Amino acid sequence: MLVAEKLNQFYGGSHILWDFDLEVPSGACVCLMGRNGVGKTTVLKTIMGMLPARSGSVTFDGVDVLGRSIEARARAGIGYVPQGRDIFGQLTVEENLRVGQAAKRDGGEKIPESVFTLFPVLAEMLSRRGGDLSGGQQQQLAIARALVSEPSLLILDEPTEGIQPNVVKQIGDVILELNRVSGLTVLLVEQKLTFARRVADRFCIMDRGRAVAQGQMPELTDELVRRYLTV
Amino acid sequence: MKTKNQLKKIVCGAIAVALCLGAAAAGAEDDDDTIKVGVLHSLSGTMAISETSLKDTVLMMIEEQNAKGGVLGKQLEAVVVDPASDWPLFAEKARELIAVHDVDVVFGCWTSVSRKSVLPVFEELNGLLFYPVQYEGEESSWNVFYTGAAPNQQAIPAVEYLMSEDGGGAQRWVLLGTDYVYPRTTNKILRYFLNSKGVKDSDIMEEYTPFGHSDYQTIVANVKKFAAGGPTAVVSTINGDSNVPFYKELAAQGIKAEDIPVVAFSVGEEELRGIDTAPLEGHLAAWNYFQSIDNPTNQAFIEQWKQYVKDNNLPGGDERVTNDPMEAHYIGFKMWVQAVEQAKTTDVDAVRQALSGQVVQSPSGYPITMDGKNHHLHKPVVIGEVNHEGQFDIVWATDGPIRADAWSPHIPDSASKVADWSYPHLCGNCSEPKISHSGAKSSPASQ
Amino acid sequence: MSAGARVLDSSRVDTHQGGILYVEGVSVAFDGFKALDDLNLYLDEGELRCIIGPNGAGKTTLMDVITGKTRPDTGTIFFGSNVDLTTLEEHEIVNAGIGRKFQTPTVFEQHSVLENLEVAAKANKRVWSSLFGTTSAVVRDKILEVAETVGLAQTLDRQAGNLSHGQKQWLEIGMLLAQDPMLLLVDEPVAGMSQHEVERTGELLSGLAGSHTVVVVEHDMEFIRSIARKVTVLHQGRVIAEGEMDDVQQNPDVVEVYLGE
Amino acid sequence: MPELHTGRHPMHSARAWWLLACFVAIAAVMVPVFNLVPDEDSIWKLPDFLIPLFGKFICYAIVALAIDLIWGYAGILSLGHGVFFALGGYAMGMYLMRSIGTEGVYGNELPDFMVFLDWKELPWFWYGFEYFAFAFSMALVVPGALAFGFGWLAFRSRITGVYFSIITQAMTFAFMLLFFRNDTGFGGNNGLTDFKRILGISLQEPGTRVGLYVVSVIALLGTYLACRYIVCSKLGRLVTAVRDAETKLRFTGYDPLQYKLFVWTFSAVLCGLAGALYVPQVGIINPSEMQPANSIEMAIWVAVGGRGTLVGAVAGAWLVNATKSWFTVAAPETWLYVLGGTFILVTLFAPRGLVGLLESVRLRGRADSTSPTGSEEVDP
Amino acid sequence: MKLPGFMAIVITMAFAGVEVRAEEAPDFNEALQGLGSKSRTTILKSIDQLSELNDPRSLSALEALLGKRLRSDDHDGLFIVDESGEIFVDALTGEEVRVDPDSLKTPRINNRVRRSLKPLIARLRLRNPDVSIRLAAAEELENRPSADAADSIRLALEEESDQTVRNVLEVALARIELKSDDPQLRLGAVEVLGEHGDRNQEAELVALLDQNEDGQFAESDPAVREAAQSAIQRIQRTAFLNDMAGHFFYGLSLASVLLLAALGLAITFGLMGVINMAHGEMLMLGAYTTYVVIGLFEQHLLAWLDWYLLIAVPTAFLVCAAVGMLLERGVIRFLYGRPLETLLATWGISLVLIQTVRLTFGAQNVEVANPSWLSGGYEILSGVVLPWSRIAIVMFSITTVAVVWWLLQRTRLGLYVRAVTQNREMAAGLGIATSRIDMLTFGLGSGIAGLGGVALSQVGNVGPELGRSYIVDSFMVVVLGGVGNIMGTVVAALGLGVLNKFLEPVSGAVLGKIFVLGFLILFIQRRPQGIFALKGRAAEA
Repeated sequence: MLVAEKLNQFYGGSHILWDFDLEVPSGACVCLMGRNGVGKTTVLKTIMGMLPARSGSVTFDGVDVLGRSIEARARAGIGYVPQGRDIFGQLTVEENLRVGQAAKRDGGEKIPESVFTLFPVLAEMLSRRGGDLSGGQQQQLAIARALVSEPSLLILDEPTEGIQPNVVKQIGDVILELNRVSGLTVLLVEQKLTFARRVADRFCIMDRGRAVAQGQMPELTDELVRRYLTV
Repeated sequence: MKTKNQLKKIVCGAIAVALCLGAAAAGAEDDDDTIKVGVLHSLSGTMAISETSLKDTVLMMIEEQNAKGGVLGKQLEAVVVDPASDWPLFAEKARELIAVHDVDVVFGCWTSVSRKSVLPVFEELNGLLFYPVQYEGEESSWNVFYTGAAPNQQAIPAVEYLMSEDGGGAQRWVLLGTDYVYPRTTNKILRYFLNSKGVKDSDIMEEYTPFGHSDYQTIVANVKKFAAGGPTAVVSTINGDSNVPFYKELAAQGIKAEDIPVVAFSVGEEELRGIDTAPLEGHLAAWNYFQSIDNPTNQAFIEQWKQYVKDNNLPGGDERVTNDPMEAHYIGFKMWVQAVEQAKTTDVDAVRQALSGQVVQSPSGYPITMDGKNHHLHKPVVIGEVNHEGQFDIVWATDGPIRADAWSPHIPDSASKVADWSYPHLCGNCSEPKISHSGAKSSPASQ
Repeated sequence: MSAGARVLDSSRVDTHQGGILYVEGVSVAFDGFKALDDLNLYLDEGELRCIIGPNGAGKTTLMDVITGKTRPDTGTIFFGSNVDLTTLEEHEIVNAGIGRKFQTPTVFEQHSVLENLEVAAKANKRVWSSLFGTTSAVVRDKILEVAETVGLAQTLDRQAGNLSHGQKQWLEIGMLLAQDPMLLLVDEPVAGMSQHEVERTGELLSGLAGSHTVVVVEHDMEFIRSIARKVTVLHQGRVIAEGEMDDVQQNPDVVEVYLGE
Repeated sequence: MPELHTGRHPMHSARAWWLLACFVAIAAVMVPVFNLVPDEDSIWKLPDFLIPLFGKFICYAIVALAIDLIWGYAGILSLGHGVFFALGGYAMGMYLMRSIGTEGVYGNELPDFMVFLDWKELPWFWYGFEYFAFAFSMALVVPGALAFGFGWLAFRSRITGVYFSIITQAMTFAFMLLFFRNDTGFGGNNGLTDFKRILGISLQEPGTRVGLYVVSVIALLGTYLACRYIVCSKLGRLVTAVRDAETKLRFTGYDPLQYKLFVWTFSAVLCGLAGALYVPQVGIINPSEMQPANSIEMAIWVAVGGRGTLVGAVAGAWLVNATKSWFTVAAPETWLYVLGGTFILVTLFAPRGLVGLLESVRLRGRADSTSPTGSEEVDP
Repeated sequence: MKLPGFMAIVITMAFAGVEVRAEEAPDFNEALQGLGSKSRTTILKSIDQLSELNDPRSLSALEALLGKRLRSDDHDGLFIVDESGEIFVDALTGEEVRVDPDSLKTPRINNRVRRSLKPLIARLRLRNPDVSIRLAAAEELENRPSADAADSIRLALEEESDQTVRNVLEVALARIELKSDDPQLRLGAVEVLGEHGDRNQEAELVALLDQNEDGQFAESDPAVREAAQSAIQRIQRTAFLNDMAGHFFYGLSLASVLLLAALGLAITFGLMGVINMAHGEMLMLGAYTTYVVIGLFEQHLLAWLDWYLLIAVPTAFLVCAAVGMLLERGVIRFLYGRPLETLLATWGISLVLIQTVRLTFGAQNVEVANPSWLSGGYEILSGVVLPWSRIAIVMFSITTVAVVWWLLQRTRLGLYVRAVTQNREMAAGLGIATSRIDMLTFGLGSGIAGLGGVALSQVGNVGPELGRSYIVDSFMVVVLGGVGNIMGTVVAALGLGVLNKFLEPVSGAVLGKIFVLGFLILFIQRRPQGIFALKGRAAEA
């Protein structure tokens, strides 16, 4: 579904991504792993068009999207949940969700009920301001916001960062449900190993801007973990 | 490296600019078969609102004169510049008109400050300026002909009228003006005048607002309060733009002319255009000319103006009206033409002498004379009441033109001053006319 | 201006006790989020300390409170045993002897490398001496020496904005050295550097230790491992482990915060 | 810009000095000579009216340098430099007013406008202005002191960027209103005018005008050298550092407040100097110089010429004003289009001004001939 | 100065006065005919005679004289022409007649005539069935007390049922009775004035307490003096409260002008961060649109002229929005992130717009008359008149704020605008076409400025430089309120308006304004983020 090939990305004078390759097959849940600062978020932002790539290609559903604007990529069916959630703090929960519908061709008349089934907590807080929610609720809102446009690929950047364990579990359940039951393709950046092992079926490990290992989740060895993920 | 090149560039640039301006100067001096008339009125900036019509008037007069065959067998050529309501720029442009474009006469200025700014230039280069707007007086120059009213040709008759039974027998006075020299001086003269008529200072309220002031709520409310103390009249020297909000406020707060008449010295047909005049009926203006004055000269003048506006497709179309300063330019221009033809030259010294005593039949209905001595016109004073149509009904007029006082006899400091530029006396500001060598190119001693 | 009288120079810092920095009970909260939570940290003179921790652990905030960019809500920070850093302005703290290198390299891009170093060099940093003073020979030698150290001696005339990312990092370290501070706070010095540059940075920082106190914040574990003597692990604004690198690596708490078990 | 950051100071280059000398020779020697020596009708005669015009442009160039120093180098856009300029002008105007003596219209020791207002004695703030030295020093001190106070308050509160620009505009506006009042004691709307002589010499003489013009050229030269010295000194580098990375500078041990304040105040003093030279040449000073629009226009001179280059500032002041002078006569109805259009085009297509434009054209030319890649320009 | 003409008039008038008194019971027809005279002296004499006769039949002729609808011919004929100017009625008989309009003359009146005419008309109207006409008549008599009217007023009081009219009539009567010889009547009058009087009567009461050189009071009766004393205090107390209420209302009205001027900028500068120096010109364009709409009405829809605002408001919005969007696409979008350069470019735009308008519509002000339903005012308290135009502007600004609020809070566009302003990248990441939103936002801001222009055209001049006078104020209001905050803009406008109006009576208009600016500068130093800073967002554009 999503194929990135030989991506090179520079920030300032510095070379962040080096010939980076990544493939997200349709229906898969891929976890992008690596320590802080290895370029995981850069990969996601480059895919979304928020950072320009110097060279390489990103094809989505067989179409090269690299030259297209951010909103065009969102409209093509990529749902994005950034690191730190980036909830619109001044907008209410409902408004946040309605903004999420911008990617739908008709602008979305009604918020699909399914998101409230996934995140019942949001249904209770429709008129609360996004900035007043707790971190976990914000994370749920951010995911819901990406889902209301009914994307074919969901990109999540560290969805469990700074969130209490019970919500982490819920979020895991939701991702599993979306991926396994609804068949949504997921690309995930995650540092928590157990979480990643639980929800993802494939992994890709990065180090210093390069993809250093990829494969099915069971192939993620302790050796790889020690070498690239822990202290 | 780069600096040097830049330096080189700036030097080259400076030379280029200098050459351009020099070339302009040289180019302008070339054709001598026309007589050049300078037009020094702001076409942009805050004063464009008033001055643009004056530029058009001069151009209209020139067109008319050229159709008659010009002056001394030569065509007149207008040199229009835009001093952009920027006072130092007035001086610069005046200098350019005289020194570079060699104009023989300049029609220009509206505000006192612009006149003050160009005055030294005209005196230095011995130019000739026709200044068409009513002003504060207290000035006299060898090089300027004042075709607008001096205070005694506008303010004092108006106040006398308001003191009369017909005018309402006012005992308390509100002197309201924009904070600049014309209102300040006019009000000073009026205060001396009122005091001499026995009005106490406590019965005079003097208030100034800045240029472009647009919020008259508090002031109008204060006027109402003040008027509770007895029959009150308001003398307004509010300038230009501020008049519309002032009158709108008067109407809104229900100040009626028969209760508190307002007499204005700067409000003409033009200024009233922005207002619904029905609630203002009966408020007054004192001028030397109104469009509504009924006589053949004025009809012809108005007709000529309408035609000119139409022919040149000027913005505003049929809404354009004539006003007092336009009439002043009309008179000034005709006088200058007569003087040039009489002197058979455009030489400033000769024309200046010839101007003394020139008479022009004016749209105000009177033959207007240029005072032989003080470079001001003898003008009639007309008081008009605002009517429904935004025009003025004449309610009072002097019997005939009255002479201008360049120096007000009501101000102790000026009472003894003499303005006498008649040949061979050269003095505009002294107690005794002094005899001096005249006619020479030298600038007059401005003792 | 008014604070001018309080400008300290590093000769006044009392380090006789052996300690150079005492951070005690410091808490900082932003909008209810506790960035630092009753944090204690002690540094000895001449020490090289590495601070690691997952994102949001409070590493940068710790740097901020030390350098005066952020004021702590509670707690005390002493430089030596006698200088209370919480009362000083940022530039006074620098002049007292604490230098800092930021996470993203900030150099004065419009200036040449030489000028960057000159600006940073230890000198009277008041207006008049900047206007009329000239750079003394001693300072000039020092600058050249620093330039040599950071490998920029050949590029002194280049505009800093045109340097490569790695070179900018180096220049910033160079500027830090030119200040000659007693305490260096180095935030992510090797981000975006090539392997070779990383190694040289490691050597440089190790070399500085002893004569200076150096604090390094870094994610690159290999790098940390190559230079570390003592490591402090922060998590949620607290110190959760401190000690030799190998010990810390084995510490189950540390493994947990990194892998999120 | 780039010339300042190469480490080689142009001040030390003999050729730069030589070119500067050429400029001075043309501006300060040739212009007066061509004005004074040839006959009235000679084609070599530089018309008299150009002298005060050039003198005015020179004063504007000083203002442009002052604005460039604070905007181009320190990155602080002031929309209030008109006030400093006008205050300098007023100080000089007060001297000129006082030196009219009893030759005014009313023959009174007091300036005419005070007689108008029925004032009986000189207000205290007019004391001392009969002395040239005092008035001249006030022309520098008053704008400097105002700038210092204002700047101290603003910089201390770390007001920057747009906010700073807008409050300087408010300051200008407030001063304009204040000076428009006749009661304030500076002649109200008419301001100060009708000057007769400076230091006992008549202002009407062509020789005086040439003299004032030469003095202005020398002042411009001095200003240029002072600015050049500042931007080349360590202070200059620190000031640009404030513009580019204020926080970093703070963490390098400097107090940016002091540096901003210094440049800001110095810039105001230069404006005061320009104002003081301007007034005797144009013969009038009044509050319309304090209109917010004027201050904006001053900034535009610098933008057009190229901010961050001293030469650009001077060139911009000349160019914009010469254009204005030319078109207000050549196209009195449409000159605003030319001016407005220039501003739009310059900001869109030459963000570094004309000097920047020329430079990039030249760089491109050079890059084309030497290496196809060329070096990428870093936006300032 | 000699004024022979003036003297002559005074003298003839003096004689005329003598003549009137000499005559006994004037003839009604003759008196009425005098109204058509060419001479104002004769007109005045007729009015005096009619006043004496107090005959209701004269009312229509008197009203016609005031309204310039009275015509006379050379043979003592007197006709009243109706509003249409076509139907002529004989003033004496009341019958419709056919006359040649060109042969008729209109008698000219002036303020002096109006001063005698209006109280007489008022007296004759006291029994009019319409309450509002009776009230106006009573107020006229109250303003211009004359002993002649006393009997009419007493008579009217007997029949009058409306309390408001009664109060006014009582004051009118009291003012007359204050001059009576009977101390008892005077005492009653003073008490009435203390009860219902206002500042207009205060001076008369104060005059009662005057002492001449011998220490004699103007009012001989000490009881009346005492009552006058307390009446003055009561009047002053209410007057003070009225003043305060007046300042507040004037402040409110200034605030709404400021708000309307600034609201568009609160969007273009506040939300988008564009330093839009051409904002004033958007106001100007809005005002000119109003002017053009009036012109179209005059040509095509004259009967509906009074309702031109209904069309002008949406048209101004659309015109300015269109111009704004054009500017955004053509210039401003290339300058995002370079705020100070935007400033210069928009300044250039403003010059171009001003000159374009000047060349199209002329440099003079153009006429934008208030519709008739906005002229005049409502006197809420004695001396505090709320002009309808100001009330309308207050209402309009409230409505505009409400609409802006609704647009931003309740529409999808508004939602997207807020999302883009808060986090541009994230908004794009959710599929919002940010650059289109930029264009629309700028258009919205400009359109609202256009609405402001419509409002400003109702209180001030409409000329090419209209915008220049509001630009500094607008920026001040937005900055003071806190960039990016519409509510802040509202509060800032309100604060500045009211502060200004309370300062103005103390320090004068100019100093007041200077103080406000100084206060503003200091305030911004203390709170660089404005009154309502948005938390966590950099205010720096």
